[in-house]
Amino acid sequence: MSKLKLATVWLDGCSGCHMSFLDMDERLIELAELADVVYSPLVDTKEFPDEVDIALVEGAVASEDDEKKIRKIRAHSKLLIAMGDCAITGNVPSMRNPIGPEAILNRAYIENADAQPQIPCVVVPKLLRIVRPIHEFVKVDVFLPGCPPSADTFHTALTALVTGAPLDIPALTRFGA
Amino acid sequence: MTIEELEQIAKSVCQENEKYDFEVNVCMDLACSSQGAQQLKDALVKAAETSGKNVHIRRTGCMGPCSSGPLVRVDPEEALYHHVNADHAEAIVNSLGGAPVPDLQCDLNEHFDKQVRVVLENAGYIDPEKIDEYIARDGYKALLTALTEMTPNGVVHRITESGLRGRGGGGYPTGLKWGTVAKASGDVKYVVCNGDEGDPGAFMDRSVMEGDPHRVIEGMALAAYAVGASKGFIYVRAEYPTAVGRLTAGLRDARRRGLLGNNICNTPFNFDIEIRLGAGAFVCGEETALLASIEGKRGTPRPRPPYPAVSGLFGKPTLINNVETYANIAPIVRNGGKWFANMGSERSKGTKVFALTGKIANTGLVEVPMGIKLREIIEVIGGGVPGGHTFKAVQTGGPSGGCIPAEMLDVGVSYDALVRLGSIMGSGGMIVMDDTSCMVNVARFFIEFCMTESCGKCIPCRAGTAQMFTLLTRFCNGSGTMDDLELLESLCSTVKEASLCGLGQTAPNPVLSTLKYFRNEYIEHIVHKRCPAGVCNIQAPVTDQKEVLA
Amino acid sequence: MPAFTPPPLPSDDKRWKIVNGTMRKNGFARHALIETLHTVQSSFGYLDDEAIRFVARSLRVPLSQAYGVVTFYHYFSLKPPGKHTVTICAGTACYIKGADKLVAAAEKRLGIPQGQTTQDGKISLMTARCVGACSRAPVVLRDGEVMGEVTSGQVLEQLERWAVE
Amino acid sequence: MSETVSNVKTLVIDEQEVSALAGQTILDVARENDIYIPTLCHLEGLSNVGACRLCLVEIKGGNKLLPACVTTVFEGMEVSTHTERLQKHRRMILELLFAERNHICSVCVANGHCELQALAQDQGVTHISLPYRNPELTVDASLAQFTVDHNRCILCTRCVRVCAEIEGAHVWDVMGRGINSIVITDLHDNWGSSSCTRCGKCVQVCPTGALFDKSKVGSDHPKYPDFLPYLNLMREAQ
Repeated sequence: MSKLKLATVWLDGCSGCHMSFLDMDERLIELAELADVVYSPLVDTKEFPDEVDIALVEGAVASEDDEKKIRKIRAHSKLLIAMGDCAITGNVPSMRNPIGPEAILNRAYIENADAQPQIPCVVVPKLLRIVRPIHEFVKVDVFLPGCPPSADTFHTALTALVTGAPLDIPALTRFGA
Repeated sequence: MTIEELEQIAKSVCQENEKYDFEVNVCMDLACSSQGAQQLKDALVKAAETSGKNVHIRRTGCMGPCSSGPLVRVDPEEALYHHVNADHAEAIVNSLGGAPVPDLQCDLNEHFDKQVRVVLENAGYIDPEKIDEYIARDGYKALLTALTEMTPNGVVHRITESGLRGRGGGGYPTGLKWGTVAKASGDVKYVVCNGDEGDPGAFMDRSVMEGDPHRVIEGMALAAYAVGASKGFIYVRAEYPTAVGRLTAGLRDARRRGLLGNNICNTPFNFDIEIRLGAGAFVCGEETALLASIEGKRGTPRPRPPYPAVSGLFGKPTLINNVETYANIAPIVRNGGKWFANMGSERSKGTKVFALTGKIANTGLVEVPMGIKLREIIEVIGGGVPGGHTFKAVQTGGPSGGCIPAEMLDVGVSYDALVRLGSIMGSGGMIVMDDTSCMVNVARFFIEFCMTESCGKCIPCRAGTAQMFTLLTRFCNGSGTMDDLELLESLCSTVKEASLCGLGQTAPNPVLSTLKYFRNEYIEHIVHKRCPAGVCNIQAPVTDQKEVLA
Repeated sequence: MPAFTPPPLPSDDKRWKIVNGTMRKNGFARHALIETLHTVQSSFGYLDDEAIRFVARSLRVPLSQAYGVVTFYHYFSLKPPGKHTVTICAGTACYIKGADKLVAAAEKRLGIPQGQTTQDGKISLMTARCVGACSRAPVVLRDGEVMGEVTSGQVLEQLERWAVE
Repeated sequence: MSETVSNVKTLVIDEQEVSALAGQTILDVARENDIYIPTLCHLEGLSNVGACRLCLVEIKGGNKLLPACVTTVFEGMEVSTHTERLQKHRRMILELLFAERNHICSVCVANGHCELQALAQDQGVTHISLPYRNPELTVDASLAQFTVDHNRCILCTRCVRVCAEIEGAHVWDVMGRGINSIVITDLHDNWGSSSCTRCGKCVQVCPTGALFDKSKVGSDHPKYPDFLPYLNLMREAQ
């Protein structure tokens, strides 16, 4: 049996979900026997591969770049897992939604700037007006809430998904867990 | 007051009328007034004085075909003049006794022939502020007869026999409701008249309250006698100042005549009515919300049971009916239940007043026997869609109702038939739409209304209508997806089944009925990003926010 | 327990006596709240905190409950109305006949969203649920007077006339 | 004797035969028999408003769904509490609540002690398919002891009821209507300058992080609403 191709993606989130993923510790070795990590902030691949079996996406869609990425990921992944509250609800990144991106940028780069106050506009991707969960852009197959989902949750869920065993997510985790 | 005294008043009114050679009736309902009916009446009075003719110029309530206003009817010839203004006064007065003024006469025979007037029988014939004119047309006869010759149970029985169903929307059997309140235990009971005509596009109740206020008062008094109440409240929209004025005057006159107050007609029956003003909340048409509002509270509905018949206003057994229901009572008591039951269809008896508006030639008030085909109302009575446009749908039942398409127009109007079509009878608004109306936009309009009028107490209605509005807005601006449509249908189901009161439970109706009959318009908006009626402003190209990749 | 004495009138403005009259007529009963608020609004044109406080105290209605009632009903206004008011009917028949265009035109001309008053206090732009003159749709109330079959042009003309007054 | 007999009703809840006293609600009877029905606006010791609609149940013979918290039992009643139809509506209601305001569980003071959060998990809500509304709402920390965060309020009105019915102060109420409703103190005054008695009952009964005690840190904000039935019992005895 050929190994599954696993990708992990980091959109607008704090990387906590990835940290928690790594907290699987020795169980990662177990996982490595079943799947290859083909794309991830943790590995040195620049382009998202053409064919991925499982994509774990951390973070909300907050910029034009995020939006492009999530559409590409969806197009090239068989199973898309929204990993953690940011990807599922918008969570902390979405706290700017009621007041809009201008207010946030102003506070960060103008009001609180010590020198040369200016809003960065070159190279950095443009922010979307509203930060949204990824399922508002693409179809999501599995939702794994939590901030972050625990290592145990990752282990149980991934094992079930890889082996085809039944998976009861609400029994494992919840929003804010 | 006795029957004899009543007859004496009627006789003196007739004698008074006989002093005149001619009668010129000027419709002074809102539509005609807004086109100079007052100036017209003043000019007629002046012209009559100048001419030296013996003319009785009377202001009346709504005559019906508002789009032809201002209206004038000359009696005894029954010549109806349309689009009359003050300049025509002289010609009209000059014509009295001779041939009618040809240019002004309108041909609305077809419009009137299909109608049967029970509720509106006095509108257009009496001065609404003259109680004696009402009495002269058999007014208060039913009340006095009931008080002196019938038992309260007898009155309930007569209403039950008539088959009358509530005209406010739900169509609950009136006799059954009265019987329940009559049987409820308690010394203090109330009768309440729901005059909070909230459906936008409906003005039947306003016209009745303004054109024939004593009909409502008499109906309420009969109800009070039947159920054993001694206090009544009329809850009227503050947006209807004329109705408030007419009812206030009507109550004052009825008290003066001894038709309200203590020991009415020398019987032990005591009854009086207070007016309570609404303050701009559609949800107060819902009976428990209305009662909360009369109690001076926020108009939020509460779960039923207990029904108001058992625990209503101030916790006492309360009978609530709407204006048109009460307006039907006196004729039923007078003429008998069977007389009423002979009109209408199998399970919907009597007549129904509709406010016919929108894209239709003859807008105004019509009263038709139940069971009449929608097509007859729209094409014959209403005169069809004007301006070379084609009929698309008729919306009945207000924001809680639905849009009925052309292929369903041969259905007879009844409570049950309209529900089967995905709409409701409602209070009687009938808004005609032609090919220039976008049904998605129409659904959005109604949901916006329900969203703004939701009281906010229960979650499905409060947040559900807001979500439905968001999704419908997406369709109208071209950013909606087929996933959104699925979500909308799912929301409709929860809002309909899980909401606390009628407002929420029926709020999805305009969406569901347009989805049922005009689904292709939704698809056009979503898939092809175009509005077939050209109403929605879809800016192409719109980036799909929620594109779904297979 | 000592008998309840209603609070003194807020000032010697005669209109408070009218308000008090409504309450007295209803025996200072709690259920007279909406009736009394109607009297305040028709006497003063709107309801400010002082008025709500006075009515609530007089009828022994909790302040939050009174405020809840005032803000529940759209007929009540917490701000003074403009010198003139244009009310565009937003009922169904008027919508079918293009009332939304009238609202948009008026909003653009006055630079305020519906429900507000211009900064100079001259004109309030309101919408109504339905004034019941549906057969003459679209309907506009010019300082309360019903005008039927109104066009955007007519609305703008009227606003212009008021603006230069 | 006949009277006592007629006072007892037998009914079936989820295929389990149970007995009840006339006048008891379906919810009461279900809880007595350890049959779980989700609730949110209901709280033992306060009046019932039937507003959250989570306790809707199906009654055999009727098409309408009825709230278990206010519907009283009758002889021979057959109640279903967990049909697919009910579950679908319950999930949608929870989704509507999450999308209505800004419930950011991870940074909420009530994380781990929140009834809304627990209900979502309980009903299997793992994401919200409805668009978030993202309203701009205020946080009022003007009172020394407590804070009200409208972002987390679900308008269950427990605070309004406990203040009016138990404390007797009626400082809280709801203003506005529909989607714009919010809870207020007095004339929409700051909580700190309102006529609040500072008793803290509203904080204890609040099911979410909308009302919380400032003296607690992080998300260590368990609520203790169990004082209500006891308080009522003591009062009745007086």
